[in-house]
Amino acid sequence: MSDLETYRAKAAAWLETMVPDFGRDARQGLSEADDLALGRRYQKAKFDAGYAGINWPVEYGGQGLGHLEKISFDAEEMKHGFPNFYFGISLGMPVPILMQFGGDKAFVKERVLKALKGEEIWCQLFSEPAAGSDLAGLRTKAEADGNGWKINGQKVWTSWAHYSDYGVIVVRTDPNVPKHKGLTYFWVDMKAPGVTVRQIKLAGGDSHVNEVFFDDVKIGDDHRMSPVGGGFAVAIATLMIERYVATDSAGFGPHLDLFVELAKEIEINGKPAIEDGRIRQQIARNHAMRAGLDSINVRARLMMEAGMIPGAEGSLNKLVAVRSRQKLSELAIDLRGSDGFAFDEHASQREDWTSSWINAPTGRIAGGSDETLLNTIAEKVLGLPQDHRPDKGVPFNEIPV
Amino acid sequence: MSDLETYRAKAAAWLETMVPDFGRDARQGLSEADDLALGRRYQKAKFDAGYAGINWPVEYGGQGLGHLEKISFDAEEMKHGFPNFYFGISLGMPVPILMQFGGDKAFVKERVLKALKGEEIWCQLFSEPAAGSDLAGLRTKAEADGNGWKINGQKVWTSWAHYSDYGVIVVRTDPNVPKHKGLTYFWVDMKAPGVTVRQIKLAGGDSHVNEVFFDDVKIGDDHRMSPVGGGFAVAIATLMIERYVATDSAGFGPHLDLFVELAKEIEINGKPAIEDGRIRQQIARNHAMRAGLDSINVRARLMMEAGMIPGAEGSLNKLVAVRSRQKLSELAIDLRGSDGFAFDEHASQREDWTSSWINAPTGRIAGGSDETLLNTIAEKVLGLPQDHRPDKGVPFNEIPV
Amino acid sequence: MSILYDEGQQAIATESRRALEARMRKDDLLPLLEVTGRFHEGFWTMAKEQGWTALALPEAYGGLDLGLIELGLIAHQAGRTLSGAPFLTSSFGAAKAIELYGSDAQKARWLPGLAGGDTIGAVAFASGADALPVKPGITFVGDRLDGTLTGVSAAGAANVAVVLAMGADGPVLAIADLTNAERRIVPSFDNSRCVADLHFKETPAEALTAGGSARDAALHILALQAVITAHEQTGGAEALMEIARDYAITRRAFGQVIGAFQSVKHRIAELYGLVELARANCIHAASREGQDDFITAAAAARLSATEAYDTAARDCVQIHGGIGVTWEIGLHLHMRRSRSLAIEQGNSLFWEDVMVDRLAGEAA
Amino acid sequence: MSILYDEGQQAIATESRRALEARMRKDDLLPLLEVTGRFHEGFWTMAKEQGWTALALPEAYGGLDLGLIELGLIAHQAGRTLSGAPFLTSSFGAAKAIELYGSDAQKARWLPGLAGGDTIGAVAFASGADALPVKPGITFVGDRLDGTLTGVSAAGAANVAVVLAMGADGPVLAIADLTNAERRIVPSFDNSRCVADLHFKETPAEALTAGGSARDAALHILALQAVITAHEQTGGAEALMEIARDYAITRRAFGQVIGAFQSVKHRIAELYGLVELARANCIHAASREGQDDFITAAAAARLSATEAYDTAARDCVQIHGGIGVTWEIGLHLHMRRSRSLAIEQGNSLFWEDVMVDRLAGEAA
Repeated sequence: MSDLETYRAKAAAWLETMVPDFGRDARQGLSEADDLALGRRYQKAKFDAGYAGINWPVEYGGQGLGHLEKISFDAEEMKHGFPNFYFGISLGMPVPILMQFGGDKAFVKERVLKALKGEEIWCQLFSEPAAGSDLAGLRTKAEADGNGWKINGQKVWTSWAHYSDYGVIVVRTDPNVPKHKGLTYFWVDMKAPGVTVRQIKLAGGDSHVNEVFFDDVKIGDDHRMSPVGGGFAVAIATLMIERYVATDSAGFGPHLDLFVELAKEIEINGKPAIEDGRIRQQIARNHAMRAGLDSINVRARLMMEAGMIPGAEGSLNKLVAVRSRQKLSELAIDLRGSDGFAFDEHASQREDWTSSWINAPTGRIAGGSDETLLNTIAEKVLGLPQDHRPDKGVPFNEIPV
Repeated sequence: MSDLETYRAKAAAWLETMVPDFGRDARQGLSEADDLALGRRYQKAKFDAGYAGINWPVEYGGQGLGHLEKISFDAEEMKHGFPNFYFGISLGMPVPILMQFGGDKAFVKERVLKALKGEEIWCQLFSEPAAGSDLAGLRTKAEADGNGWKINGQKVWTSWAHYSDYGVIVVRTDPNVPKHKGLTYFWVDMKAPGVTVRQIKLAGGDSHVNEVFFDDVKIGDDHRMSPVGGGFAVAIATLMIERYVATDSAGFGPHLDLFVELAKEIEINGKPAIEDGRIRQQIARNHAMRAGLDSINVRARLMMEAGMIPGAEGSLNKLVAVRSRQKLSELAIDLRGSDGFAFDEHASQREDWTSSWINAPTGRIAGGSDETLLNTIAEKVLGLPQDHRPDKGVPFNEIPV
Repeated sequence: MSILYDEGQQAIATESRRALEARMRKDDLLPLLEVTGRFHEGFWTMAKEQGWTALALPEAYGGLDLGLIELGLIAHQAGRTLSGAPFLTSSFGAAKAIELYGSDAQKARWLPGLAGGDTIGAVAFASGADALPVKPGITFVGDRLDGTLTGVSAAGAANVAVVLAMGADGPVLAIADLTNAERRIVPSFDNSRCVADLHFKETPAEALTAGGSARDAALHILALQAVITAHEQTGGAEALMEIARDYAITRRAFGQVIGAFQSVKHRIAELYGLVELARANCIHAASREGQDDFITAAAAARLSATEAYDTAARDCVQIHGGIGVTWEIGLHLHMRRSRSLAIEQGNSLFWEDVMVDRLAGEAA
Repeated sequence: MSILYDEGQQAIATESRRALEARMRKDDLLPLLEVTGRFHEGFWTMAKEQGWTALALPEAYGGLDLGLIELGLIAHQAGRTLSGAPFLTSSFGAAKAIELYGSDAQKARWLPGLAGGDTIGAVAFASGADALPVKPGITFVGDRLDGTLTGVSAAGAANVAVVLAMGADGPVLAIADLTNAERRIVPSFDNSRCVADLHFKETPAEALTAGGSARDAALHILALQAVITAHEQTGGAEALMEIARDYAITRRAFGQVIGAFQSVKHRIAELYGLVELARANCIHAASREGQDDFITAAAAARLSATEAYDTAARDCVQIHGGIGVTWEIGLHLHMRRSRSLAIEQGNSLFWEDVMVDRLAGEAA
């Protein structure tokens, strides 16, 4: 057994011991507040056992191990349905960025430690009503105010803001220069006066994203995490982490085996649907697609193990997998026919086709829309030209709205 | 029976009498030269019987009837595989445009009459190597030369130029104004000194399109069919005819019945392919698509009969039908399996799936590419904005190449 | 032969559109998603007042003697505004079954109420994926129904149901007063469709037609309903296409309206194509009632309309980006409706099979 | 487990690419479309000289003892440059059948020639749409073959064929010297594939394996060939994607390069996705030879590679506009090849069925 295999086996064994207290069954029927509380206890247990911050520096409370240990642990952890998603964004992007770009080291250390223990949660305040794919078009502004800054404006699609203690934020500090050049990156206290969080209900019924309003929110200049006017680069660094975190050939929907099972149970024209060419075709095509993504992911891991940089094909995962999952989920509903109306809004989108279907559009938009991903591949990988952008080089306050 | 039905029945009966001399079987094995000669005799027979220029003015040798009589005749004529395609472009676009925009009426009358009798053929010289979808980007130029003009440059994709006596042509007469504004429309004698025609062989093996080179070709100003600088409008008028001529829900490929027959003959896993869900799905989807197009076409005819203007949905025909035909033809080849390699380059694309497949790309490009058609629908029908066009308003000779 | 709408038909379209656009509000429809057993009462009141319930039924029983074409026009408009209840189609289907196959006594008993809209009908043929089972899972013996039918649209509110049951000598098309059946509401992603399971236990019922013809009769009723549903789907797809277009010409990104990006622009143009193909097939199918090719025409309408609505729902949300997946903007009302209509009256797989059996010259 | 290519393998890829790009010319390939019974001799000479013919065969018989991974790398490059003959795959398939199922005498007779490339092999299992008939249409009785196999790639030039025939006690995998068979060239849209019908009339042949295992053996050979063909298809798709990209960044319309239009730009990005999925499945499949999931992995490679090449052929031509359909530019060489490779070694329908039978845990 390689070191990595040993590590993985040990982690798997530890995770098994967590199942009775924190697993899928233990969470059944909990209110969100109770589930969050359970989640905080689970995160603390991970920290105590040395499974929080696996690949983070020891000086910040991490374990100082590699990316491979981290993804091995994640793969094992994923099996049990633990209440860990409250910390996914927090530990995924803002806190690592804080470690890299935060100024006051003592303060940063304290925050990182509390985040790793599940005591504090961070959110990421990027998108705005008028700036989704076009991040640099954002309007929330910070004006110089004494030795610090005063923030006014509105953010949107902020996951878990309603539970967050802190957030990282990109704002416009200079409207007189082209849009990318007038942005600055800060952290903010989400409990500060003038910060208002309002939950947004999504199409499928849940509400983990928010609008966040800033009304004369005052922060010191020590909150600044980029040069003035240099915030866009830090924002992109944040998003780059996001793109490489998410790989799942099921597109965060159900495993294909569940579709095969469904097709075996259901009859079309008196025969199991699994014998119908149309169903077989979809199973085969989806399997081939997922097998391709799996192979890409495995190769990427092997390359990282060998100290190489994986190819750009890793960026296909979300684009290809979520789009396919949407249509396959529709077919599953079709297949169930008159039994297909039934809906449980608490069902998991990884286990239930209807939940998978209703949440698929969010997956095709969040974290880079299909169109943004296609543009990225076309421009960054293939060298095709950027789209026409009339706002390029134009001072932000001269762009027509 | 309505007048129209009577007309159609009579036409059908006359066409039947032409089958022995000019029908599919009579053409079998003829060289192209012999087939063209046969075609000229067939066109003359049509003229003598009053079936040439059905909806053209009587003063030009036409019959003065309506569009409905014309399409009724065409629908009947299509069944027999007559050698009429040599005259399709000639009588479809250039000659009607000549009637409308030609100057010297006596000359025009003589030309129209000879074209209707199949004695003369006209071609349409629009596309250029650097100007396909972007017609107004053309470079062939006409410079003032005494009382007339001197043409230099190159056209391409000119159908039947190698058999043509005359052609209509759009050329640049002023490179100092934005591209749409510097064009003028002329007719030219294809036998004039300096005109060189070179056949282009297409992917499927045939060569009915040409490159045409103009080398100091001199024409009089009486050849001019538009104001100087006003040629683009006449060119568009020519293309508008083209868009509305072509409706065929089979996308100019084989009838769906031929696919159903194939699926009944061929076995997959020991059962007729017609019982396989994948094949059934394609048949059903293609039938639904074609039935929709047929219904659109029938309604358009009914509206014209009732004196109304048909809706924009008629513009879907070529886009939807040819694209679908391409994939269905591929499936037919797949279905034939190891018998699918066989290829007869003289087979008709309306009767043979392999011929249909190999010629489908031409259908998706000629007469408006898929992308051009989508843009037209988006802009003209739905009011979506034009694409970014950096050359808009820029003098032609300042556009970077 | 496809038809051109005459002046009366055009007036029906215009008038119903005006009435529905004035009454139907997203904010009234959203709350209906979060309760079961409720529908939009305002919609149904309007359907009764405007005579839509009577439209395609015989004059002798309180109807207006119009047909599929006119009811289709209403359904198209109802689809645009997301209607608020499934009864336009379900009551029509039940009434047509009684009109075409019932006795005079049965007609006299049920049709006036259905034409007036005070009686609500449901049609319950499907068993899961099978829209029209060869061997129905419920029995009809001694004028009593026994067994369960799952996921019946409208059943949560209906007074009467037309069912396909297994009798002593084969399938029977039967009718039952639902006061004598137990119904259990199915919590659904589109609750105003009033989906319920129907449990029959010695429930009194009457035969409409039996033997070999019962299944043909059921298919005919299903096809009639499919044509109406296809109109509703086409209306929904058309509305989504217009919403996407309107958003694309106002929403700006990267300094221009997003409709200038071909990924958005061409997608909307493709939706236009799907909507027009569906519309053309709907018009054609509605004009073919009573002709040999009616079932095939209905299948074509159904297939193209389902594709149009599903695709429009996917693409319209995608074009909107983040805002498209919020509860409040309500695009998910269409997204949900596109799926509930896709499985009512049989899914696409079913209609593909029905069509190909006919095209290939085989029995259904 | 997918693999990373080691240095030796990377050298094979680099070297074969260099050699092929130096030798293979569109202008040499175009004329081959217009004659029958010819292939690109230069390609085959190179294959022999470079040892590609010997690559995946046992050292004991003149081979290099490498495997699917290495031969796949060559096939990928051959696909990029449109190869010029089908024998890389067909001779390999025939040789593997002999190596895996033949006697020592059979190996000694045939393998050295196949490894050297002077003997050309063909594999002939299909009967029309059926890539692997349960009841083969030709018979093997008394060591004699009788019957006809239509549309066999490579058969126009092959010396030896491996066939699936019906013996007295079920299917037999047999081998025949083709000097004793009649072959009739099939005029094809891709003539350098040397497609021919094989007519056997009391043609002497020898069994390799018989009984229930013969069909499994044939499927295994087909899967081995499918993995090689999938590499070739992926190479072709990759080349088309690059050609489309290169054209899109140079060709101008409306004052800008056409790659700035999203309809072009996104289409090429989608091709990138199809190519990378196909490549990933090819690499994976090549590494699974001898494992339980080999057939499924081969099917995945085959399905994604066929989709990639077909789509790339359609889209690359479309992006080129008029110039794309000319004979001279030669994109139709890829278009034709995409279809001939799609039907060699069984069409997509066949591989879908093979895959789903396995995923669903049923017999093939």
